[in-house]
Amino acid sequence: MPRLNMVEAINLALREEMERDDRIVVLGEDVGREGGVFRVTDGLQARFGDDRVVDTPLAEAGIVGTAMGMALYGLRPIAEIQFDGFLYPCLDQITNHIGRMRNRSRGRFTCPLVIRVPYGGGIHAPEHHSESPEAILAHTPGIKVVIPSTPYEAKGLLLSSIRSPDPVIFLEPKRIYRAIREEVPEGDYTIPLGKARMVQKGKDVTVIAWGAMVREVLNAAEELKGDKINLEIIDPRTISPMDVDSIIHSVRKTGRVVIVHEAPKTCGLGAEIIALINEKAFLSLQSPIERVTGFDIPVPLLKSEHYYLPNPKRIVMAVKKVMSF
Amino acid sequence: MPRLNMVEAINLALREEMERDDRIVVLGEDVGREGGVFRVTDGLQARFGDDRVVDTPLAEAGIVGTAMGMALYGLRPIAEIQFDGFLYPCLDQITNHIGRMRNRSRGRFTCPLVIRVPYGGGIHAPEHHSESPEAILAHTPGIKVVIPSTPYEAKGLLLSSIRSPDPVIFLEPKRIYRAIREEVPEGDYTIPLGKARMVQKGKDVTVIAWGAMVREVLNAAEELKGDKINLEIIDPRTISPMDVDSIIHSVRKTGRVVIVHEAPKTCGLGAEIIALINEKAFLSLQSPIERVTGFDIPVPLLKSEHYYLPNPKRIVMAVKKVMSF
Amino acid sequence: MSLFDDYHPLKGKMFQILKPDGTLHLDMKPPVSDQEIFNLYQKMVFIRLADQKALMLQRQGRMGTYAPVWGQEACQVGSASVLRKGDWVFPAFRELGASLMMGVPLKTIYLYWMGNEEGSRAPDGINMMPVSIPVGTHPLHAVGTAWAAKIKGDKIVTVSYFGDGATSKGDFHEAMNLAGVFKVPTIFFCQNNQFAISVPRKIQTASETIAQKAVAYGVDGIQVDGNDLFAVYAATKEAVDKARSGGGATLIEGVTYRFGPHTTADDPTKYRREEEIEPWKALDPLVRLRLYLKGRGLWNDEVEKQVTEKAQNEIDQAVKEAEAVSTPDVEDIFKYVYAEMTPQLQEQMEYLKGTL
Amino acid sequence: MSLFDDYHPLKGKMFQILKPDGTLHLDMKPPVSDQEIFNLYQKMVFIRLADQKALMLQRQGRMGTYAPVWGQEACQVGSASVLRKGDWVFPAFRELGASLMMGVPLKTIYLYWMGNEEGSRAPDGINMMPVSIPVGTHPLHAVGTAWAAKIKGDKIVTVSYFGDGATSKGDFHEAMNLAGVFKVPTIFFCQNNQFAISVPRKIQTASETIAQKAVAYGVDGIQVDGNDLFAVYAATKEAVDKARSGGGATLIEGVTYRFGPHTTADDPTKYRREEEIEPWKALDPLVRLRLYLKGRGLWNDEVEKQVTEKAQNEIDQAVKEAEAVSTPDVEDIFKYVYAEMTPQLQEQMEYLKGTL
Ligand SMILES: Cc1ncc(C[n+]2csc(CCOP(=O)(O)OP(=O)(O)O)c2C)c(N)n1
Ligand SMILES: Cc1ncc(C[n+]2csc(CCOP(=O)(O)OP(=O)(O)O)c2C)c(N)n1
Ligand SMILES: [Mg+2]
Ligand SMILES: [Mg+2]
Repeated sequence: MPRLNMVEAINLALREEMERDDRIVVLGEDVGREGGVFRVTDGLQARFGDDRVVDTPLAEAGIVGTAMGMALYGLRPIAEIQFDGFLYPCLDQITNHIGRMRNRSRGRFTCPLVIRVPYGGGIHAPEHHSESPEAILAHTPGIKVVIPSTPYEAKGLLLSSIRSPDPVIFLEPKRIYRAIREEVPEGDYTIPLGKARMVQKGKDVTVIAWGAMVREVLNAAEELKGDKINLEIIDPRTISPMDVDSIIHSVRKTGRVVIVHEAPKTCGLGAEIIALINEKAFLSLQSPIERVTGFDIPVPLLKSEHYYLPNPKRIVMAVKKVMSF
Repeated sequence: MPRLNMVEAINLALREEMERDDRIVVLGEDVGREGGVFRVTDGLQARFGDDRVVDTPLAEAGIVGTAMGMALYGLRPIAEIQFDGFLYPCLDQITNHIGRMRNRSRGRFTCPLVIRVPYGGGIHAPEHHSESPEAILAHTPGIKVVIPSTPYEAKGLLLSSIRSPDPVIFLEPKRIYRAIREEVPEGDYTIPLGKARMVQKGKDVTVIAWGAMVREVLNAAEELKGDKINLEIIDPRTISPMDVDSIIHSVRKTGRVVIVHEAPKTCGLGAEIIALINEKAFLSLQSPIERVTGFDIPVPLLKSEHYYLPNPKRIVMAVKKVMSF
Repeated sequence: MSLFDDYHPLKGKMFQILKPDGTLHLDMKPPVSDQEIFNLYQKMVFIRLADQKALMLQRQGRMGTYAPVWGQEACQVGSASVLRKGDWVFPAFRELGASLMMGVPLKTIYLYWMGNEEGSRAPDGINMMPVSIPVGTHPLHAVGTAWAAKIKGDKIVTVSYFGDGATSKGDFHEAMNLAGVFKVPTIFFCQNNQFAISVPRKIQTASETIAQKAVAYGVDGIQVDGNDLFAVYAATKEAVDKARSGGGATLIEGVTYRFGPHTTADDPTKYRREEEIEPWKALDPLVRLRLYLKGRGLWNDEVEKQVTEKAQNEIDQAVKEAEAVSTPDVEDIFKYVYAEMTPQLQEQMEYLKGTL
Repeated sequence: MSLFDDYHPLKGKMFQILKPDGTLHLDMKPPVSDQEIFNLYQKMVFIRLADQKALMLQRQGRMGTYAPVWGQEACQVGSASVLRKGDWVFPAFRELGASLMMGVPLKTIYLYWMGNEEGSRAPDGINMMPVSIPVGTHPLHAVGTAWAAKIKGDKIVTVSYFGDGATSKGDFHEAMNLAGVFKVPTIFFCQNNQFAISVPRKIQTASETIAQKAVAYGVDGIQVDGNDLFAVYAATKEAVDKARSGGGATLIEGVTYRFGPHTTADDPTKYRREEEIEPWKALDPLVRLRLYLKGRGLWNDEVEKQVTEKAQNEIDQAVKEAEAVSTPDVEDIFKYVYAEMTPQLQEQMEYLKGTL
């Protein structure tokens, strides 16, 4: 089985699914000839032609709005927004149109589509290239939000997203695009949306993280072995709708929770997870839940980026804090 | 002292402050000749001329983006976005520019401005006219977010917002624009940003609500008197940055909390408040915190709107639930 | 030479066939037969009456906020009647006329304004999209749908309707530009009714015409008299034929006037005087067509009475049917958000039921 | 007749004064004196060398991603040199040249690309805004600032720089339209360098020129040879004078070419062949100016050597100074977000300090 990184795994998923389903159209800035600034769509235009792999003008609302129109007609558009920071111009189309069309037309008109967005920090990118807007999306009705954390996961989740009858925002943690290599099967396999992944079983503390933060948590877990602290690590994978049961199940067991995310702390997804645990496992909690997150500030430029991002050290500290409460 | 409703109170605040400060420019769709679709800016253009009270073309990003440019030059623009649902096209300018300028230029360039937005449901309005996007804004660094809940509050908070050196999004609960009348002094008074209001002292349950929901909570409190349940009602007023101390202080006393908001439940501001209480008053909690909120769906059209909105009945039920845990 | 060369927007000419006095311009003739003209006239009467009925229902508290089409009937009838089965229409919120032309039952249209989501569901087979309230945002969808058809090799066209105000929005620009680059078979139909709520056309843009905005995108643009059914029909027909045969998009500016308030929530006396409206009254699209038909011996008071009565009966029937529809069930607000209800929505629905 | 009538974008003429061979068009002359031309030439050399230095620093890991100006020096020098103290510039991210012309120290510019926010702070009194990464979004700010000045009665102008790609964004449209309606004293300077990363100009828009987009907004537009310093200068001067005297906005399209990669993260061989670049090399703005100066007896190898050496020394000094700046303190990422640090940020900062 080939060992692929996440870029290659997504590319493979796109390629295979485009072979299978000729309703798929890939569109976005530089996705064609260039193959995407991260090479995720490399070779697709050569293979499928420029009708199905389209370099668009520089217009994010336009890309997403026309993708919606295509989906209404029965195509399965996969739009790429080049970087997280350029998703904001699409929020109007996503919130006011894409997420509502099925509901407002009582199921008559639907727009299944995928919006792929490389997201998150850690690559020393310029401003506006390191954002984590997942909480905003999770607050938006009518769309699903998926975030893979490994190459294998990326392929299986993307295939499910493309086949989903609902619009899906697919956030790709660009920091680990090439950082992890693992076996990724050729051919068809899917990972269901709405189901969390048990990354690692453990008994002491439940740590919930997604995207590039899973790797940070795994590194922290490694360190914590020395202290004989066993982490149970859960990756929600689909953050909207969240797999609440898996989280609650784990919390009932451990009674202690740390949540890790890159987005600013206030009103981040961590807050919602805390609220859910409060509602459904209140009596199981043996200590306050800790959040290890970005800060309520713009992501700093590269010289200061390390201040911002959650790292194993901060995760270890949080775990020890919930252990010693 | 005149008894004013919220529309009149805001109009008065604008009028007085424009007399005092000639840097103020009001701009937006229909704010001039028409005086705003809710008449909030009524008479201002006649008084201050069309240089200072400007009817703009229909372009929300444009209104907010040019307002930022004006603020950079030293004016104090007050932009109106006609309805909550049309704030989404501005999120890019707000998030990527307005909220960052001070930070990224290390204080050299700043853009103090106010964006006024009538928000929330309950007036049987058309689609996209009943949104509550406050959580998204509270998740956005570099801006402040203010929501008044009475006419008196509206005037004092708006004056503070206009004088704030930071950009402020001022969300006006349109449902109670004309529903409450109270004494509002003429002349200058301000209510500080970042400080919650103790709406009502009580000992049994802390209820946190803002905007139009405060009135619903007061109605619930009335009903609950029959059950000898005393609510302590807190209105954060500034939801970003939140006055955490006031909330924690109350929770330490009551140990039981209900949060009420119109926005969809998942990733709403209620989640953040729960997370904060979890962090800072964990041991004081005697029951899980209840959220009475909108649902994770688009706000329904008028025939079904009542299903969506939190009401005194649902609040009473939540209070009784936390009391009987 | 095509119509779009003859009336290139920078030539400063507005395309008109039928003069306000009901006579034809020299060397010009109507684009359809007298019989067809009479049919279209009937539609316009129906639309005007259905519109007035909606205003009345709103005043009586039987309908929510409503945006009247009054005055813009020729724009909508002239353009939508050119379309074929399989074509798609993307309306703004003032398109009662276009909706009816597409075959959406009046009952359904009323239901929407009465606040029932069922009113946004056009019958199967009719590609009439729901109303788009966020101004200027939906032409992008029309571009996407037309583009998809082009990719699939289907010979359909799409039409988006929007106002003069909508042309100031960024999304309109992105839609026009994308349509230009990809030669998408879509018609941008701007009903320039002189106002965006209170904001007059001249504050909306410094561009002399809306039609000339097409120049920015390398697509054809044309300004037509939007109160002249024939001109609207002929221009749309040419644009649709061009689109269908691979010639790409067209921007049509129909110059018209909103006789009524912006919506039932609006008080136009705040921003326009009665005298401003007067000259436009003389340009009423129905009046003009009536004059023409009369000249052709096809119209008199008796005919009008019949047409009106027939329409009124149908309209009353639609009101009755719409009002007979019961309030949506609580499940309805949850069950269409996703293809399958999420556990979250299940839970929220159960909770809500327990509170009713 | 004004330049903007003579070269109305729909006339299909590009404004050029200095031909590629270094001679002047008949009946035309440079807009400034020989001495001034020589000064501007020196600036252009400095910019090119400072740009190359940045590319090198990035390759050596001493700088982050950088967007080179290489090839666009005439656009930036020709336009920015027209401005006065008090005017404001709103750059995109490729404006090393304009920044230097505005008086921002090279050290500051380098600091930004090295990843230090101090690099976004122009010295007091210099109205050079920070880089705007989100493409096409900042012309709105330039419009707002110019509009504010107009309201206050100040006779300043603003200039926004952006690329061909930026013209497809909705915000560009809203900016142009607002500038047109309110007759705002601003210059939209589009450096059409033929690419938006890999997307060639012809896929960006079906409009024949970028300049003609001005027609959509009732403002003047002009296409100039962006590699001709004189034409850029003259057109910008006329636009600035017009703006300053109340004549409103202008869209200038400078036709130029990006010789380098989009940024240091880009590999242009993926999307353009070396042969495509060749013809543009002959149009290099520095080469052309050198030919002109040589013809005027103001340039030879010796002069070039002096100019270059002087520049190199200054550049090396700037690098040294920029690299001597220490990493920002942890407080710095918190203390400028609001005028006064919020309790939340206080708490987060204390927490962070405890983890370092
Ligand atoms: C994006 C957006 N902004 C504001 C509004 C509020 N609003 C509704 S209609 C309207 C004016 C629309 O004018 P125009 O496009 O000319 O259409 P008309 O109403 O004249 O048919 C405004 C401002 C809206 N619905 N959407
Ligand atoms: C809104 C937005 N979308 C996408 C990007 C990524 N991006 C950076 S530069 C660029 C191309 C810009 O092209 P152009 O406007 O012609 O300027 P140039 O780079 O050629 O100077 C793109 C797509 C961005 N920075 N901002
Ligand atoms: Mg209009
Ligand atoms: Mg370019």
